[in-house]
Amino acid sequence: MRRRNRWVRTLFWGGVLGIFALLGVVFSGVAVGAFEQRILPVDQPIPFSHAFHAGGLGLSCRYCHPSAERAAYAGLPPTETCMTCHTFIKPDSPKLALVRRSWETGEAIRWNRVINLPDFVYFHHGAHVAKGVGCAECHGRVDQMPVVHQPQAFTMKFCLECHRNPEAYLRPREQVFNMAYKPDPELGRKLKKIHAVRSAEALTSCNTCHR
Amino acid sequence: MADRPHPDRDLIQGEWTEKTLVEKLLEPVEKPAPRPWRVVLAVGGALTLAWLYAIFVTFVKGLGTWGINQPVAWGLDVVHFVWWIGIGHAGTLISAILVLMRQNWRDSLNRVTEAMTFFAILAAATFPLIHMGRPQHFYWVMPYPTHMALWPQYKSPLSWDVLAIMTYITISTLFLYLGLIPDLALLRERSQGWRRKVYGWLSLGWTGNAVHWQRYRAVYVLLAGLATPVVISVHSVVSMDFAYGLVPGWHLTVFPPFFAAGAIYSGFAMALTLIIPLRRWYRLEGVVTERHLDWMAKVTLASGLGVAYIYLLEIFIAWYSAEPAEWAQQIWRMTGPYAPYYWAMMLINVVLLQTLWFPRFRKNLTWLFLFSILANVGMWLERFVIVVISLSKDFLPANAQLYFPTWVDWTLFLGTLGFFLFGLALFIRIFPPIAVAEMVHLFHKLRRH
Amino acid sequence: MLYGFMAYFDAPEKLLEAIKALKGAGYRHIEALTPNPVEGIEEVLGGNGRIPWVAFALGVLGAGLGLFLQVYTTLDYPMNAGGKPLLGWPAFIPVTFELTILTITVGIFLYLLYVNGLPLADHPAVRAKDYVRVLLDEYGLFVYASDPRFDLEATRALLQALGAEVEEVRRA
Amino acid sequence: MPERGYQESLEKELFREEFPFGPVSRRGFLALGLLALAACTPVVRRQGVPYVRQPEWVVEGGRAEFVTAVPHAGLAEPVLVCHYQERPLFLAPLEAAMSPYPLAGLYALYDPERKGKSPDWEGFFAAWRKALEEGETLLVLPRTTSPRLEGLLERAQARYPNLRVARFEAWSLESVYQGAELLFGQRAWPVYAPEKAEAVLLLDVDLHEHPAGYPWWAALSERRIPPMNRIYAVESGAGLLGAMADHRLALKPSALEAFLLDLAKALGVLPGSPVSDYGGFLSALVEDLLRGGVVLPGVHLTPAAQALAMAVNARLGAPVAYVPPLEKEAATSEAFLQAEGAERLVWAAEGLLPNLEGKRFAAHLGLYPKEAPHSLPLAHPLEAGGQYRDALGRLWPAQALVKPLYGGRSLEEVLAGLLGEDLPALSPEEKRALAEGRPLEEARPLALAPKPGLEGRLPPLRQEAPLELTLRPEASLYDGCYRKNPYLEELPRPLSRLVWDGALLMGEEEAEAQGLLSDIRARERRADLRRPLLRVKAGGREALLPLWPLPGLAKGSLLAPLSHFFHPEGVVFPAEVAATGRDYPLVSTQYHGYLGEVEAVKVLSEEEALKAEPKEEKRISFYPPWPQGEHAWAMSVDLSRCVGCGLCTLACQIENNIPVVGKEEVAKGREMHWIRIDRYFAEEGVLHQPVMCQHCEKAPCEAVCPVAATEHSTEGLNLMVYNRCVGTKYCSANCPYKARRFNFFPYAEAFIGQGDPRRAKESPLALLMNPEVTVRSRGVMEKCTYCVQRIEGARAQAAVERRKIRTGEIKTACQEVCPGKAIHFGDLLNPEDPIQAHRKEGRHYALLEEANTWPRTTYLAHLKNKNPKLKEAEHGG
Repeated sequence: MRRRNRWVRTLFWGGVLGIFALLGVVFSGVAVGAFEQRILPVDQPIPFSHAFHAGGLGLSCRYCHPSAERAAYAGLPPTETCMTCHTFIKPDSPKLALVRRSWETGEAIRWNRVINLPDFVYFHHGAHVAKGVGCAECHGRVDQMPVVHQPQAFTMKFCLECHRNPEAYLRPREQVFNMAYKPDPELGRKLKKIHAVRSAEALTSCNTCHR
Repeated sequence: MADRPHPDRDLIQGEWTEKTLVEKLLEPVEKPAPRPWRVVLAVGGALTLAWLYAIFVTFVKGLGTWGINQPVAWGLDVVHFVWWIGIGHAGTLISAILVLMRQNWRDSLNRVTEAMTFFAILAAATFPLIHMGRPQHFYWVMPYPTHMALWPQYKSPLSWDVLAIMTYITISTLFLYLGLIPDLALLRERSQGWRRKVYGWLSLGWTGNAVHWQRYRAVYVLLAGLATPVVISVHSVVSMDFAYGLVPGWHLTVFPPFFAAGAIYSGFAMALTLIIPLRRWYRLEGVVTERHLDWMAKVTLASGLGVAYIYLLEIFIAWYSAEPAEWAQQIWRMTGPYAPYYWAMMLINVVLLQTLWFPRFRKNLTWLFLFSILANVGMWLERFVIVVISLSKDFLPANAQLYFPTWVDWTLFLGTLGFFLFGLALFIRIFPPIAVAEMVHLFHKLRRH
Repeated sequence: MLYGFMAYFDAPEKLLEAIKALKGAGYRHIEALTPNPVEGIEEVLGGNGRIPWVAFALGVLGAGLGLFLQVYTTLDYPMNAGGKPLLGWPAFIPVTFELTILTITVGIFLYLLYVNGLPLADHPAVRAKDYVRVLLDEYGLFVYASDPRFDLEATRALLQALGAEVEEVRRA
Repeated sequence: MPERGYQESLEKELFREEFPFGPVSRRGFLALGLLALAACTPVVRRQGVPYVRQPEWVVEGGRAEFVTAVPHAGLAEPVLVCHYQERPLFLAPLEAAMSPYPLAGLYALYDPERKGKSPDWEGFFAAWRKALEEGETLLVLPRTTSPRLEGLLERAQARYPNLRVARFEAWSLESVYQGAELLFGQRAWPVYAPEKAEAVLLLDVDLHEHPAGYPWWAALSERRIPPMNRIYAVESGAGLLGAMADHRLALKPSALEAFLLDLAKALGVLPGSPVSDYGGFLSALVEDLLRGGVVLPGVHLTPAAQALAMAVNARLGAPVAYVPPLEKEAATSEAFLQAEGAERLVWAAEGLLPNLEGKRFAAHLGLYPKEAPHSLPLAHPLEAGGQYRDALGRLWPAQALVKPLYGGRSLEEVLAGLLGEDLPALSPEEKRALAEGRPLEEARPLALAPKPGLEGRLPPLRQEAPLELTLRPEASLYDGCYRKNPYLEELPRPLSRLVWDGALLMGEEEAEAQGLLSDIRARERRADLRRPLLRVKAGGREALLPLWPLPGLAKGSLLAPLSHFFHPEGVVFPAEVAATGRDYPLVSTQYHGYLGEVEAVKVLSEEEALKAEPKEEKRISFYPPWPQGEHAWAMSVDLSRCVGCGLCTLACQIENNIPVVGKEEVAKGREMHWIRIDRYFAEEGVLHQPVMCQHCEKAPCEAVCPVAATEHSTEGLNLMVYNRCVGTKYCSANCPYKARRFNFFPYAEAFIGQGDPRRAKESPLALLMNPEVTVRSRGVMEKCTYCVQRIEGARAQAAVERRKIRTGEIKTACQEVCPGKAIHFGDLLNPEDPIQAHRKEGRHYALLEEANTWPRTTYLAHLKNKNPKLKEAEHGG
């Protein structure tokens, strides 16, 4: 009789506590972003290595993504851009077959996008570059990625971290494309004035990213 | 006190012993159900299925399947939400407030009315959910940490609603359950096999320990004390959905008491609608006496008068405030295309209500039953007047647009009605519709003297 | 094996008398089982379990929770909604109130079960053949066999002397 | 231009939908719910498709603007085309004003319905040449104003003597040319400068009925604010221009021409004296006209009336110049009869197709394929170059801005094809003109003098009849050639606010006389949409048309839309009307047209406006003000300059991806237009008021949203965050202006997928969607955003260029296209911004000020410049 009573009570109270515990786990999980998806390396039709081109050769991001400084979209390089070098360098490497074919047939190369913001989010590369936000802040050390992946989930929270206190993430404009640069908050506070970065209220108001 | 008979002696009429009384009270659960019960269950079940279908259609096709439009963005959905919430109130009031007032006549009514409350709130709670444009995101109104770093907006009456209704559901469910526990123990002891097991689990192994009884009583009274303000607060919050708004016909400070009164009114009416036939079908005249019904009729009258008063007050304020939009709204109600609704409401809730002053009508069960139904129609009309008619014509003449409900709107309503009856029918088949323990207790009180 | 005696009284007064008597006689393991609350039972058996104070504590907790929730969420992402002040406290009243009640309700219900040691799967008294009577109209007193003063004859005599109808409860 | 099919560009992330999954399908719904519950950000795999060789003209980011001329009824509308990654997305007038048609035409550009079976041009040419050898072949063209095309025609006729050419236009300008011939002995086209006139007489003419209508309003509106001109209108119809008049006289078509005769006599142009003084109207009018006035006659008046009007203008020394006819040969409606008669026909004109039964050779060239032995696609104006004259006689070049999506060709290319030539590319002059945004050649005014003795030469004026019917182009569908355009179909018609249908318009008095009014009013009251269907007989033809009674129409004057009742022998007839006993549902966006107590539209006289003191808007609040951002965006709408044409509604719709919802939904009151134009019948005449979100500083909608989906920005924008909205609709219920719109169904997807939401992603119409604006999906609220995408775009541009946003740099879509410049968007914190002046004007007011919502969009009162000598009542305006 005792055993049965104990068993029933354990079951009951265990259940009650279990429910609360579960809620706790789920919520804290959400809070720390346990359920958010980071994007693993995406394989591309052409085995292009950012690590080699950006890291090794030290090509600037702007060489292939020219409109990053001026437009909303950073832009993808036309086949032309690849061929400027690869007509001479490794002109007949099998890995580049697709590039050459595209160049001859005029049929576009279809890259797989690594980063897809939801359609209701608007991001302007030009504006961020102009305000001194480095590529690495969002894209990570692309110069060390043989195959590009997305270092962190682009959740609203992630964007807000920076929009709520930009100081900690600003860098001099000439350092924007420097992958290794580590922003320092002291300088950041000055840069916020120099680059005329708007107040946190303005930066966190909905229309900054949603239209 | 043995010399003088107990004043409430006639609350239990006829010759009873505990045995026969208990037998009687447990009949609905233990004896085979009467035919009306089967009919109600069948009809209720059928309507419930129709309801589910209507919800399915709404989710799959979209809110466009309803009659709502610009400017009438809230239609029958909100009407029914308010209507059901209102009905819920009577249960809590009868069980809670009357406990506090130590009214003996509640004992034979509280169980069934509490059950009524329970199902009414469930029915009501579905409307806010399905009336959302994107119900798949309903949980965004809950405060929880998210990757959007966003929270609900606590200046909106809707976000108050969410918590008010949650609290209301919780407290009335617990209250109902708490009251059931001793009866469940009794049923446990009186039944065999799997039934015994189920009732055993539900009764949480209640033994009737005298000390437990003390704490039980304390908590019961405490919950009663809490439930009372909740009832008022819930409908006040609901009323603020409108009073908070700018719409002519909504923007009134008198709304909270207005809605509370209306809720009690419709609640008691619905209780009468349920109890009068139940009493007949289960031959409960002995324990649910004329006197009980008379009490309820009086409460209905009292709360109804409150409502009627505010109807007239509304008109007065509209005129007195000299606010053209408000006045135009009153005129629109009285003479516009929806005028019949308005005047029907006035007829029932103001004119016919007065019949309850007279014992001749009040004690006439046929009329009382009829009126209880009319009263609920009247309250439905009131909500229609407030929600739809106000929205259909506001400040700018160019905004005016009429609203016509579709079959989905109506099915959703009939569906909830069906679900309500279905639930109640099942409830009284599984649990005693009259609180046995309390009745026996009352019986002792009355007979001991 | 014997669990103890189940004594049935037909009136609460008798039950109280009996309890007093047994207590006087130094019995410890006794349990009163009644169909409804009996006035004056605390005096003899004691313990309403500080219900009001627990409820109050829960209430304070709930109110705090409610206020914190709203103030925190408002300040965490401050937004201008209709030009109303950020911490417009009157708007916070309903939620605070509801959360207070909600916390008390849920808390006190669980607390009730806890102090009453519920849920129970089984109980010696329930094994009594006529147990159901104490759920209806009679007032039962269960004397455990485990009680040091328990004695088959003496106890039964005592109970009967107190006007009870006594039943032996043993494992079937 | 590099070849690029639409599917490919679709795969670039141009199609922005609310859900990354695409429109929520039946099954998708549950999946979504679950995913959402799992609280994870869903990821969709998209592809990035770069160019192979990036053309040098492709601007980084893909934004560009080009000048071109888009023809409407053969006449040029010079426009500025906003181009995004090779997709024309928006049009703005290059000069003062343009008509809605080119803008709405963007739909046709992408419309998959244009796609017939793949065109076999060579086969067609061969067949045509064969037909030409066999015998006389008629080529029916629309109005052609291009010298180059005429050149091609001459060569073609030289090569193929059997080629006969006719020009068809249902709404012809012929009688104008004839009028000129009567008066001056030479065909000519009058070019008016109404801005120069002190008094203007509108003779039965409306914005869309005269080629220069919209520019006219641009000119007239300059003078609708002090110092004001005075507009008189004498109308057989009920037009928007007429509604703006200070004094209006409603007459039947015949009576109207009689009035003109009286006017001529009163001015001494003709001998004799007026028959009547029209209750003082005539003498007052004459007096004002003599102060320097002009008469603007409608193009459908008889040649005699045209001649009289020109004579009157000559007498007044009105600001009119005469240029050679816009078209070498006037396009007429009679051409339709020739076409019906012809044995071999190539029909390249707009409008309905003549009967092709029993023709030896029949071909149809058109934007949309039709049932014909040969049906070949014409190119959309944006797909092909060309030359067009505008209504002022100037010649504009046009350039192709996108490769033909469906293999269409321009008329010039077709003729060149017939001749086996190929067209020259853009000439250097054309290139320069396009780059500088100016015409290729200016108009060449003719020196003309009226020949005396007009009274002798004057043919008879229009004959009186009990019921006189005028067939007029519909404001939206014109002569019917825009019937396939949902934007225009759903654009509320002037005054009646009807959508999706043409109706027989009849004065209330006349409807009363026909014994139909009371019944209609009763139905209006209970929102019954059915209206009596009438059989209208005119000139031996008949049509079934539903009746819509309209205040302000003369008794005995009927109006029918050309798009629904075409008659090859003209546009004005004595008519009979017979009831059919049948009904037809007519849908209007506004049934309640009377203001009553509410003072939504304020009307002042010129003096009052000048006297009025700028009054401070009453603003009551217990709360401390919120911190102000670096801008304070605001809008002002000058009701005195708003003609109610609805161009703002249309522009807003195209800029902001606002779907068309269809007749049934509008009938339920669910139209999605962010700007609605409220129309009120008041004793001052018809009043128009564009109402969009007022961006209230104390917005009732914001406070009530439980999920913070609508909030206020520091710069005073009332933000609507679609992706946070759960659709409680509380905001809309609480909006005193009812400026919010709700997606009851997946409207956008249905619109793009032409009825089937699931087809949306494949439909080329997706390319019409502005990538800067979220396409809203089912169940979310939306409303005017002050074109926030343009604000943010300008802000980003400014950041990139390291500068502040310039004054007037940001123009909202509605502002850009408004012909009357009635809408102005600006920054209240910027002292240079013109909006400051508006705020200080005496006629400045906030709509529903009593609601204490502190709107950022405010209005300037409507002005009337009544002639003190005239009492409105005497002639019933």
